[in-house]
Amino acid sequence: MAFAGKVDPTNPQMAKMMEDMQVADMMRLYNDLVARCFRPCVENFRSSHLDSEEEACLEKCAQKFLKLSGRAGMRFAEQTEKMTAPK
Amino acid sequence: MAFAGKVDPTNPQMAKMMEDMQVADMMRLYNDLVARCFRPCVENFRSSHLDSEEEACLEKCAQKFLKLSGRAGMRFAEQTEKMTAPK
Amino acid sequence: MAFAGKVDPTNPQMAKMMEDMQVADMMRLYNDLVARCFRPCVENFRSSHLDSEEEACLEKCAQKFLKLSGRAGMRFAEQTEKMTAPK
Amino acid sequence: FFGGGRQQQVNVEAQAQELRFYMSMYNHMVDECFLKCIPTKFKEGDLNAGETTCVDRCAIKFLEAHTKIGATLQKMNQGM
Amino acid sequence: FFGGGRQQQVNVEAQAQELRFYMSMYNHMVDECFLKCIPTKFKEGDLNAGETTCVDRCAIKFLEAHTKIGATLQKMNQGM
Amino acid sequence: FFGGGRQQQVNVEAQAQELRFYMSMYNHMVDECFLKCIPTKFKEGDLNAGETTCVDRCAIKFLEAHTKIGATLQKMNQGM
Repeated sequence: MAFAGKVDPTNPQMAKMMEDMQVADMMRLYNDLVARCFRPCVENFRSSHLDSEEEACLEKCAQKFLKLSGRAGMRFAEQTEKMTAPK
Repeated sequence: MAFAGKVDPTNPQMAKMMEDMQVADMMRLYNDLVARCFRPCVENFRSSHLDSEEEACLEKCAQKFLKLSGRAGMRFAEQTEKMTAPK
Repeated sequence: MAFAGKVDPTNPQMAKMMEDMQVADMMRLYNDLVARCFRPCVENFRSSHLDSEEEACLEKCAQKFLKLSGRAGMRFAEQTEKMTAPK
Repeated sequence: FFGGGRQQQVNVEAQAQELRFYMSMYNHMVDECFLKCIPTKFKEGDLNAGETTCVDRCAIKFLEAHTKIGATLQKMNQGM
Repeated sequence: FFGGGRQQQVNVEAQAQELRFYMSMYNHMVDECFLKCIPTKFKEGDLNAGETTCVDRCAIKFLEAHTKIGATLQKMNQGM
Repeated sequence: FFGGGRQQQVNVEAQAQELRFYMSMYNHMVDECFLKCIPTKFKEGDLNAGETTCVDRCAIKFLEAHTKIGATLQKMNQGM
Protein backbone atom coordinates (compact mmCIF):
# COMPACT_ATOMS: atom_id res chain seq x y z
CA MET A 1 0.00 0.00 0.00
CA ALA A 2 1.12 3.51 -0.78
CA PHE A 3 0.78 4.55 2.86
CA ALA A 4 2.45 1.57 4.50
CA GLY A 5 5.03 4.02 5.83
CA LYS A 6 2.39 5.61 8.03
CA VAL A 7 2.46 2.90 10.72
CA ASP A 8 4.85 0.84 12.80
CA PRO A 9 4.79 -2.70 11.40
CA THR A 10 7.03 -4.17 14.13
CA ASN A 11 4.14 -3.94 16.58
CA PRO A 12 2.37 -7.30 16.20
CA GLN A 13 -1.09 -5.85 16.95
CA MET A 14 -0.43 -3.23 14.29
CA ALA A 15 0.72 -5.82 11.79
CA LYS A 16 -2.43 -7.89 12.40
CA MET A 17 -4.61 -4.81 11.98
CA MET A 18 -2.88 -3.82 8.75
CA GLU A 19 -3.33 -7.32 7.40
CA ASP A 20 -7.06 -7.26 8.20
CA MET A 21 -7.41 -3.85 6.59
CA GLN A 22 -5.55 -4.97 3.49
CA VAL A 23 -7.83 -7.98 3.06
CA ALA A 24 -10.92 -5.81 3.54
CA ASP A 25 -9.55 -3.21 1.11
CA MET A 26 -8.77 -5.85 -1.51
CA MET A 27 -12.33 -7.18 -1.28
CA ARG A 28 -13.73 -3.68 -1.53
CA LEU A 29 -11.51 -2.97 -4.55
CA TYR A 30 -12.66 -6.15 -6.28
CA ASN A 31 -16.36 -5.46 -5.77
CA ASP A 32 -16.08 -1.79 -6.69
CA LEU A 33 -14.10 -2.62 -9.81
CA VAL A 34 -16.77 -5.02 -11.05
CA ALA A 35 -19.48 -2.37 -10.68
CA ARG A 36 -17.30 0.37 -12.14
CA CYS A 37 -16.45 -1.64 -15.27
CA PHE A 38 -19.87 -3.27 -15.63
CA ARG A 39 -21.48 0.15 -16.04
CA PRO A 40 -19.75 1.30 -19.23
CA CYS A 41 -19.03 -2.17 -20.67
CA VAL A 42 -22.36 -3.99 -20.40
CA GLU A 43 -25.18 -2.09 -22.01
CA ASN A 44 -27.49 -4.57 -23.67
CA PHE A 45 -29.58 -7.29 -22.09
CA ARG A 46 -30.75 -9.15 -25.16
CA SER A 47 -28.89 -12.22 -23.91
CA SER A 48 -27.95 -13.68 -20.50
CA HIS A 49 -24.29 -14.03 -21.34
CA LEU A 50 -21.43 -11.65 -21.91
CA ASP A 51 -20.36 -11.46 -25.54
CA SER A 52 -16.68 -11.30 -26.51
CA GLU A 53 -16.75 -7.53 -26.93
CA GLU A 54 -18.10 -7.03 -23.41
CA GLU A 55 -15.52 -9.44 -22.00
CA ALA A 56 -12.69 -7.58 -23.71
CA CYS A 57 -14.04 -4.27 -22.44
CA LEU A 58 -14.20 -5.54 -18.84
CA GLU A 59 -10.65 -6.84 -19.03
CA LYS A 60 -9.22 -3.61 -20.44
CA CYS A 61 -11.17 -1.58 -17.91
CA ALA A 62 -9.80 -3.60 -14.98
CA GLN A 63 -6.25 -3.46 -16.33
CA LYS A 64 -6.40 0.27 -16.91
CA PHE A 65 -7.84 0.86 -13.46
CA LEU A 66 -5.12 -1.14 -11.72
CA LYS A 67 -2.38 0.57 -13.70
CA LEU A 68 -3.87 3.94 -12.85
CA SER A 69 -4.05 2.94 -9.16
CA GLY A 70 -0.39 2.01 -9.18
CA ARG A 71 0.66 5.19 -10.94
CA ALA A 72 -1.46 7.40 -8.68
CA GLY A 73 -0.11 5.50 -5.67
CA MET A 74 3.44 6.47 -6.63
CA ARG A 75 2.49 10.15 -6.78
CA PHE A 76 0.57 9.80 -3.52
CA ALA A 77 3.56 8.28 -1.72
CA GLU A 78 5.95 10.96 -3.03
CA GLN A 79 3.71 13.85 -2.13
CA THR A 80 2.64 12.67 1.32
CA GLU A 81 6.29 11.94 2.10
CA LYS A 82 7.18 15.50 1.12
CA MET A 83 4.49 16.88 3.43
CA THR A 84 5.69 14.90 6.44
CA ALA A 85 9.39 14.91 5.52
CA PRO A 86 11.15 17.35 7.89
CA LYS A 87 10.73 15.27 11.02
CA MET B 1 -30.56 -13.11 2.68
CA ALA B 2 -29.54 -14.65 -0.59
CA PHE B 3 -26.20 -15.78 0.82
CA ALA B 4 -27.41 -17.20 4.12
CA GLY B 5 -26.06 -20.56 2.91
CA LYS B 6 -22.52 -19.20 3.12
CA VAL B 7 -22.20 -19.56 6.91
CA ASP B 8 -22.83 -22.01 9.73
CA PRO B 9 -25.84 -20.72 11.68
CA THR B 10 -25.58 -23.37 14.43
CA ASN B 11 -22.57 -21.56 15.86
CA PRO B 12 -24.09 -19.07 18.36
CA GLN B 13 -21.35 -16.46 17.77
CA MET B 14 -22.00 -16.76 14.05
CA ALA B 15 -25.75 -16.42 14.53
CA LYS B 16 -25.26 -13.30 16.65
CA MET B 17 -22.94 -11.81 14.02
CA MET B 18 -25.37 -12.54 11.22
CA GLU B 19 -28.17 -10.92 13.15
CA ASP B 20 -26.09 -7.77 13.72
CA MET B 21 -25.14 -7.67 10.07
CA GLN B 22 -28.74 -8.08 8.97
CA VAL B 23 -29.88 -5.19 11.17
CA ALA B 24 -27.05 -3.01 9.86
CA ASP B 25 -27.84 -4.02 6.28
CA MET B 26 -31.54 -3.28 6.73
CA MET B 27 -30.73 0.20 8.04
CA ARG B 28 -28.34 0.80 5.16
CA LEU B 29 -30.97 -0.38 2.68
CA TYR B 30 -33.58 1.95 4.16
CA ASN B 31 -31.34 5.02 4.07
CA ASP B 32 -30.00 4.26 0.60
CA LEU B 33 -33.50 3.67 -0.73
CA VAL B 34 -34.70 7.06 0.49
CA ALA B 35 -31.84 8.85 -1.29
CA ARG B 36 -32.17 6.72 -4.42
CA CYS B 37 -35.90 7.43 -4.78
CA PHE B 38 -35.75 11.04 -3.61
CA ARG B 39 -33.43 11.92 -6.48
CA PRO B 40 -35.74 11.15 -9.42
CA CYS B 41 -39.05 11.72 -7.59
CA VAL B 42 -38.58 15.08 -5.87
CA GLU B 43 -37.51 17.80 -8.25
CA ASN B 44 -39.23 21.01 -7.23
CA PHE B 45 -38.83 22.99 -4.03
CA ARG B 46 -41.63 25.50 -4.40
CA SER B 47 -43.24 24.03 -1.29
CA SER B 48 -42.02 22.35 1.92
CA HIS B 49 -44.27 19.36 1.54
CA LEU B 50 -44.44 16.40 -0.80
CA ASP B 51 -47.35 16.60 -3.23
CA SER B 52 -49.40 13.52 -4.07
CA GLU B 53 -47.51 12.88 -7.30
CA GLU B 54 -44.18 12.84 -5.48
CA GLU B 55 -45.57 10.53 -2.81
CA ALA B 56 -46.85 8.11 -5.44
CA CYS B 57 -43.50 8.21 -7.22
CA LEU B 58 -41.60 7.43 -4.00
CA GLU B 59 -43.89 4.52 -3.21
CA LYS B 60 -43.61 2.98 -6.68
CA CYS B 61 -39.85 3.48 -6.66
CA ALA B 62 -39.47 1.68 -3.32
CA GLN B 63 -41.77 -1.16 -4.39
CA LYS B 64 -39.97 -1.63 -7.67
CA PHE B 65 -36.59 -1.59 -5.96
CA LEU B 66 -37.57 -4.24 -3.43
CA LYS B 67 -39.08 -6.47 -6.09
CA LEU B 68 -35.94 -6.11 -8.17
CA SER B 69 -33.81 -6.97 -5.10
CA GLY B 70 -35.83 -10.13 -4.52
CA ARG B 71 -35.65 -11.19 -8.16
CA ALA B 72 -31.93 -10.46 -8.41
CA GLY B 73 -31.41 -12.32 -5.12
CA MET B 74 -32.95 -15.46 -6.63
CA ARG B 75 -30.57 -15.35 -9.57
CA PHE B 76 -27.67 -14.58 -7.20
CA ALA B 77 -28.44 -17.60 -5.03
CA GLU B 78 -28.78 -19.94 -8.03
CA GLN B 79 -25.57 -18.81 -9.68
CA THR B 80 -23.37 -18.72 -6.57
CA GLU B 81 -24.68 -22.18 -5.67
CA LYS B 82 -23.69 -23.43 -9.12
CA MET B 83 -20.17 -22.02 -8.70
CA THR B 84 -19.63 -23.72 -5.34
CA ALA B 85 -21.75 -26.81 -6.09
CA PRO B 86 -19.39 -29.76 -6.61
CA LYS B 87 -18.33 -30.09 -2.98
CA MET C 1 -24.02 16.90 15.81
CA ALA C 2 -27.65 17.40 14.96
CA PHE C 3 -28.65 14.13 16.61
CA ALA C 4 -26.62 14.44 19.79
CA GLY C 5 -29.92 14.34 21.66
CA LYS C 6 -30.42 10.73 20.60
CA VAL C 7 -28.06 9.25 23.20
CA ASP C 8 -27.20 9.41 26.89
CA PRO C 9 -23.87 11.25 27.19
CA THR C 10 -23.53 10.68 30.94
CA ASN C 11 -22.67 7.05 30.29
CA PRO C 12 -18.86 7.06 29.90
CA GLN C 13 -18.86 4.19 27.40
CA MET C 14 -21.43 6.09 25.37
CA ALA C 15 -19.40 9.29 25.53
CA LYS C 16 -16.29 7.44 24.33
CA MET C 17 -18.23 5.85 21.49
CA MET C 18 -19.71 9.19 20.41
CA GLU C 19 -16.27 10.76 20.44
CA ASP C 20 -14.87 7.97 18.25
CA MET C 21 -17.80 8.28 15.86
CA GLN C 22 -17.39 12.05 15.64
CA VAL C 23 -13.72 11.73 14.76
CA ALA C 24 -14.52 9.08 12.12
CA ASP C 25 -17.35 11.23 10.76
CA MET C 26 -15.14 14.32 10.56
CA MET C 27 -12.52 12.37 8.61
CA ARG C 28 -15.18 11.00 6.28
CA LEU C 29 -16.59 14.50 5.78
CA TYR C 30 -13.16 15.90 4.95
CA ASN C 31 -12.34 13.19 2.39
CA ASP C 32 -15.79 13.30 0.81
CA LEU C 33 -15.69 17.07 0.58
CA VAL C 34 -12.39 17.03 -1.30
CA ALA C 35 -13.77 14.60 -3.90
CA ARG C 36 -17.09 16.41 -4.14
CA CYS C 37 -15.47 19.79 -4.78
CA PHE C 38 -12.60 18.49 -6.91
CA ARG C 39 -15.07 17.12 -9.45
CA PRO C 40 -16.71 20.39 -10.55
CA CYS C 41 -13.76 22.68 -9.76
CA VAL C 42 -10.78 20.95 -11.39
CA GLU C 43 -11.35 20.18 -15.01
CA ASN C 44 -8.08 20.70 -16.87
CA PHE C 45 -4.82 18.83 -16.48
CA ARG C 46 -2.55 20.99 -18.57
CA SER C 47 -0.51 21.73 -15.45
CA SER C 48 0.34 19.93 -12.19
CA HIS C 49 -0.77 22.76 -9.99
CA LEU C 50 -4.07 24.35 -9.08
CA ASP C 51 -4.54 27.79 -10.62
CA SER C 52 -6.12 30.62 -8.64
CA GLU C 53 -9.54 30.10 -10.20
CA GLU C 54 -9.58 26.43 -9.17
CA GLU C 55 -8.44 27.34 -5.65
CA ALA C 56 -11.21 29.90 -5.31
CA CYS C 57 -13.76 27.40 -6.60
CA LEU C 58 -12.65 24.76 -4.07
CA GLU C 59 -12.86 27.24 -1.22
CA LYS C 60 -16.34 28.46 -2.14
CA CYS C 61 -17.53 24.90 -2.67
CA ALA C 62 -16.33 23.83 0.80
CA GLN C 63 -17.82 26.91 2.45
CA LYS C 64 -21.16 26.46 0.75
CA PHE C 65 -21.24 22.79 1.64
CA LEU C 66 -20.56 23.43 5.31
CA LYS C 67 -23.15 26.18 5.48
CA LEU C 68 -25.68 23.92 3.81
CA SER C 69 -24.81 21.14 6.30
CA GLY C 70 -25.42 23.46 9.20
CA ARG C 71 -28.70 24.75 7.82
CA ALA C 72 -29.95 21.27 6.96
CA GLY C 73 -28.86 20.09 10.42
CA MET C 74 -31.13 22.70 12.03
CA ARG C 75 -34.12 21.47 10.03
CA PHE C 76 -33.13 17.87 10.79
CA ALA C 77 -32.99 18.51 14.54
CA GLU C 78 -36.36 20.34 14.55
CA GLN C 79 -38.15 17.69 12.54
CA THR C 80 -36.76 14.62 14.30
CA GLU C 81 -37.57 16.27 17.64
CA LYS C 82 -41.14 16.78 16.48
CA MET C 83 -41.42 13.11 15.51
CA THR C 84 -40.20 11.89 18.90
CA ALA C 85 -41.66 14.76 20.95
CA PRO C 86 -44.60 13.35 22.98
CA LYS C 87 -42.50 11.34 25.41
CA PHE D 1 -26.43 -5.38 39.78
CA PHE D 2 -23.82 -8.00 38.89
CA GLY D 3 -23.75 -8.58 35.19
CA GLY D 4 -24.75 -4.96 34.70
CA GLY D 5 -21.65 -4.47 32.58
CA ARG D 6 -22.94 -6.91 30.02
CA GLN D 7 -26.37 -5.25 29.94
CA GLN D 8 -24.78 -1.85 29.52
CA GLN D 9 -22.57 -3.19 26.73
CA VAL D 10 -25.60 -4.36 24.77
CA ASN D 11 -27.27 -1.04 25.36
CA VAL D 12 -24.23 0.91 24.13
CA GLU D 13 -24.14 -1.14 20.95
CA ALA D 14 -27.85 -0.65 20.29
CA GLN D 15 -27.49 3.09 20.81
CA ALA D 16 -24.41 3.15 18.59
CA GLN D 17 -26.37 1.48 15.83
CA GLU D 18 -29.22 3.97 16.22
CA LEU D 19 -26.76 6.85 16.13
CA ARG D 20 -25.15 5.45 12.99
CA PHE D 21 -28.60 5.26 11.42
CA TYR D 22 -29.31 8.93 12.13
CA MET D 23 -25.86 9.99 10.96
CA SER D 24 -26.31 8.13 7.70
CA MET D 25 -29.78 9.62 7.24
CA TYR D 26 -28.43 13.12 7.86
CA ASN D 27 -25.46 12.60 5.54
CA HIS D 28 -27.70 11.38 2.74
CA MET D 29 -29.98 14.38 3.25
CA VAL D 30 -27.07 16.80 2.98
CA ASP D 31 -25.80 15.06 -0.17
CA GLU D 32 -29.16 15.15 -1.91
CA CYS D 33 -29.93 18.74 -0.97
CA PHE D 34 -26.49 19.92 -2.08
CA LEU D 35 -27.16 18.23 -5.41
CA LYS D 36 -30.67 19.68 -5.75
CA CYS D 37 -30.11 23.23 -4.44
CA ILE D 38 -26.57 24.28 -5.32
CA PRO D 39 -25.57 24.97 -8.94
CA THR D 40 -21.98 23.84 -9.56
CA LYS D 41 -20.86 27.30 -10.60
CA PHE D 42 -20.02 28.47 -7.09
CA LYS D 43 -20.32 32.26 -7.24
CA GLU D 44 -19.79 32.85 -3.52
CA GLY D 45 -19.08 30.95 -0.28
CA ASP D 46 -22.38 31.90 1.34
CA LEU D 47 -25.78 30.45 0.64
CA ASN D 48 -27.83 33.06 -1.21
CA ALA D 49 -31.52 33.63 -0.45
CA GLY D 50 -32.79 31.21 -3.09
CA GLU D 51 -30.40 28.47 -1.97
CA THR D 52 -31.34 28.95 1.68
CA THR D 53 -35.04 28.56 0.96
CA CYS D 54 -34.33 25.56 -1.23
CA VAL D 55 -32.27 23.85 1.52
CA ASP D 56 -35.00 24.42 4.12
CA ARG D 57 -37.65 22.89 1.91
CA CYS D 58 -35.39 20.13 0.65
CA ALA D 59 -34.53 19.04 4.21
CA ILE D 60 -38.18 18.86 5.21
CA LYS D 61 -39.22 17.06 2.04
CA PHE D 62 -36.36 14.60 2.48
CA LEU D 63 -37.58 13.72 5.96
CA GLU D 64 -41.13 13.33 4.65
CA ALA D 65 -39.77 11.00 1.98
CA HIS D 66 -38.04 9.06 4.75
CA THR D 67 -41.34 8.57 6.54
CA LYS D 68 -43.15 7.67 3.31
CA ILE D 69 -40.60 5.05 2.35
CA GLY D 70 -40.54 3.63 5.88
CA ALA D 71 -44.31 3.14 5.64
CA THR D 72 -43.95 1.49 2.23
CA LEU D 73 -41.31 -0.93 3.55
CA GLN D 74 -43.52 -1.85 6.47
CA LYS D 75 -46.57 -2.39 4.27
CA MET D 76 -44.57 -4.64 1.95
CA ASN D 77 -43.10 -6.62 4.85
CA GLN D 78 -46.56 -7.35 6.14
CA GLY D 79 -47.91 -8.17 2.70
CA MET D 80 -45.29 -10.87 2.17
CA PHE E 1 -9.93 -28.51 23.18
CA PHE E 2 -8.65 -25.71 25.38
CA GLY E 3 -7.94 -22.69 23.30
CA GLY E 4 -10.83 -23.62 21.07
CA GLY E 5 -12.41 -20.25 21.87
CA ARG E 6 -9.59 -18.45 20.14
CA GLN E 7 -9.75 -20.72 17.10
CA GLN E 8 -13.50 -20.21 16.86
CA GLN E 9 -13.04 -16.44 17.15
CA VAL E 10 -10.71 -16.40 14.15
CA ASN E 11 -13.15 -18.56 12.24
CA VAL E 12 -16.08 -16.27 13.01
CA GLU E 13 -14.12 -13.27 11.79
CA ALA E 14 -13.10 -14.99 8.58
CA GLN E 15 -16.69 -16.01 7.92
CA ALA E 16 -17.90 -12.50 8.73
CA GLN E 17 -15.48 -11.09 6.19
CA GLU E 18 -16.67 -13.58 3.57
CA LEU E 19 -20.27 -12.73 4.31
CA ARG E 20 -19.52 -9.02 3.99
CA PHE E 21 -17.93 -9.72 0.63
CA TYR E 22 -21.04 -11.50 -0.66
CA MET E 23 -23.33 -8.82 0.74
CA SER E 24 -21.34 -6.09 -0.97
CA MET E 25 -21.32 -8.06 -4.25
CA TYR E 26 -25.09 -8.54 -4.05
CA ASN E 27 -25.71 -4.89 -3.17
CA HIS E 28 -23.60 -3.70 -6.09
CA MET E 29 -25.46 -6.07 -8.41
CA VAL E 30 -28.83 -4.72 -7.30
CA ASP E 31 -27.62 -1.13 -7.74
CA GLU E 32 -26.30 -1.70 -11.25
CA CYS E 33 -29.33 -3.67 -12.42
CA PHE E 34 -31.74 -1.07 -11.04
CA LEU E 35 -29.81 1.55 -13.01
CA LYS E 36 -29.74 -0.54 -16.20
CA CYS E 37 -33.25 -2.01 -16.17
CA ILE E 38 -35.60 0.50 -14.55
CA PRO E 39 -36.48 3.78 -16.29
CA THR E 40 -36.84 6.58 -13.72
CA LYS E 41 -40.42 7.28 -14.71
CA PHE E 42 -41.96 4.74 -12.34
CA LYS E 43 -45.30 3.85 -13.91
CA GLU E 44 -46.21 1.11 -11.45
CA GLY E 45 -44.86 -0.61 -8.33
CA ASP E 46 -44.48 -4.00 -9.99
CA LEU E 47 -41.77 -5.08 -12.38
CA ASN E 48 -43.29 -5.38 -15.85
CA ALA E 49 -42.37 -8.23 -18.21
CA GLY E 50 -39.55 -6.34 -19.92
CA GLU E 51 -38.04 -5.26 -16.62
CA THR E 52 -38.23 -8.78 -15.20
CA THR E 53 -36.38 -10.26 -18.17
CA CYS E 54 -33.83 -7.47 -18.00
CA VAL E 55 -33.17 -8.08 -14.28
CA ASP E 56 -32.70 -11.82 -14.81
CA ARG E 57 -30.17 -11.26 -17.57
CA CYS E 58 -28.49 -8.37 -15.79
CA ALA E 59 -27.95 -10.45 -12.63
CA ILE E 60 -26.38 -13.31 -14.57
CA LYS E 61 -24.20 -11.00 -16.66
CA PHE E 62 -23.09 -9.18 -13.52
CA LEU E 63 -21.92 -12.44 -11.96
CA GLU E 64 -20.11 -13.36 -15.17
CA ALA E 65 -18.42 -9.97 -15.07
CA HIS E 66 -17.42 -10.73 -11.48
CA THR E 67 -15.74 -13.94 -12.57
CA LYS E 68 -14.08 -12.25 -15.56
CA ILE E 69 -12.64 -9.45 -13.45
CA GLY E 70 -11.51 -11.87 -10.76
CA ALA E 71 -9.57 -13.76 -13.41
CA THR E 72 -8.05 -10.51 -14.72
CA LEU E 73 -6.93 -9.50 -11.23
CA GLN E 74 -5.32 -12.89 -10.71
CA LYS E 75 -3.52 -12.78 -14.05
CA MET E 76 -2.16 -9.32 -13.29
CA ASN E 77 -1.05 -10.35 -9.80
CA GLN E 78 0.96 -13.20 -11.26
CA GLY E 79 2.36 -11.08 -14.06
CA MET E 80 3.86 -8.61 -11.59
CA PHE F 1 5.39 -0.63 32.39
CA PHE F 2 2.33 -2.32 33.79
CA GLY F 3 -0.73 -1.09 32.00
CA GLY F 4 1.32 -0.78 28.84
CA GLY F 5 -1.17 -3.05 27.10
CA ARG F 6 -3.91 -0.46 27.49
CA GLN F 7 -1.67 2.33 26.22
CA GLN F 8 -0.67 0.26 23.24
CA GLN F 9 -4.32 -0.55 22.50
CA VAL F 10 -5.19 3.14 22.32
CA ASN F 11 -2.20 3.73 20.11
CA VAL F 12 -3.16 0.93 17.73
CA GLU F 13 -6.67 2.36 17.39
CA ALA F 14 -5.38 5.85 16.71
CA GLN F 15 -3.00 4.54 14.07
CA ALA F 16 -5.77 2.42 12.57
CA GLN F 17 -7.93 5.51 12.24
CA GLU F 18 -5.09 7.43 10.61
CA LEU F 19 -4.47 4.59 8.22
CA ARG F 20 -8.16 4.45 7.32
CA PHE F 21 -8.04 8.19 6.63
CA TYR F 22 -5.13 7.79 4.20
CA MET F 23 -6.73 4.79 2.53
CA SER F 24 -9.96 6.69 1.99
CA MET F 25 -8.05 9.71 0.66
CA TYR F 26 -6.11 7.49 -1.76
CA ASN F 27 -9.26 5.65 -2.88
CA HIS F 28 -11.08 8.92 -3.56
CA MET F 29 -8.07 10.18 -5.53
CA VAL F 30 -8.02 7.06 -7.71
CA ASP F 31 -11.79 7.33 -8.31
CA GLU F 32 -11.65 10.97 -9.33
CA CYS F 33 -8.60 10.59 -11.56
CA PHE F 34 -10.07 7.54 -13.30
CA LEU F 35 -13.17 9.64 -13.99
CA LYS F 36 -11.17 12.63 -15.22
CA CYS F 37 -8.42 10.92 -17.22
CA ILE F 38 -9.85 7.73 -18.73
CA PRO F 39 -12.43 7.88 -21.53
CA THR F 40 -14.95 5.05 -21.15
CA LYS F 41 -14.15 3.60 -24.54
CA PHE F 42 -11.29 1.40 -23.34
CA LYS F 43 -9.09 0.89 -26.41
CA GLU F 44 -6.30 -0.97 -24.62
CA GLY F 45 -5.38 -2.27 -21.17
CA ASP F 46 -2.36 0.00 -20.79
CA LEU F 47 -2.37 3.67 -19.94
CA ASN F 48 -1.36 5.61 -23.06
CA ALA F 49 0.97 8.62 -22.91
CA GLY F 50 -1.81 11.18 -22.56
CA GLU F 51 -3.53 9.22 -19.82
CA THR F 52 -0.28 8.76 -17.91
CA THR F 53 0.45 12.47 -17.92
CA CYS F 54 -3.11 13.20 -16.93
CA VAL F 55 -2.95 10.79 -13.97
CA ASP F 56 0.31 12.29 -12.71
CA ARG F 57 -1.11 15.80 -12.79
CA CYS F 58 -4.48 14.75 -11.46
CA ALA F 59 -2.91 13.01 -8.44
CA ILE F 60 -0.85 16.06 -7.54
CA LYS F 61 -3.74 18.47 -8.05
CA PHE F 62 -5.97 16.23 -5.94
CA LEU F 63 -3.50 16.38 -3.06
CA GLU F 64 -3.27 20.16 -3.43
CA ALA F 65 -7.05 20.31 -3.28
CA HIS F 66 -6.88 18.24 -0.11
CA THR F 67 -4.57 20.76 1.49
CA LYS F 68 -6.66 23.69 0.28
CA ILE F 69 -9.88 22.26 1.66
CA GLY F 70 -8.21 21.32 4.93
CA ALA F 71 -7.16 24.96 5.31
CA THR F 72 -10.69 26.13 4.51
CA LEU F 73 -12.19 23.80 7.13
CA GLN F 74 -9.73 25.05 9.73
CA LYS F 75 -10.41 28.70 8.91
CA MET F 76 -14.15 28.15 9.22
CA ASN F 77 -13.80 26.25 12.49
CA GLN F 78 -11.91 29.16 13.99
CA GLY F 79 -14.33 31.73 12.59
CA MET F 80 -17.28 30.09 14.34
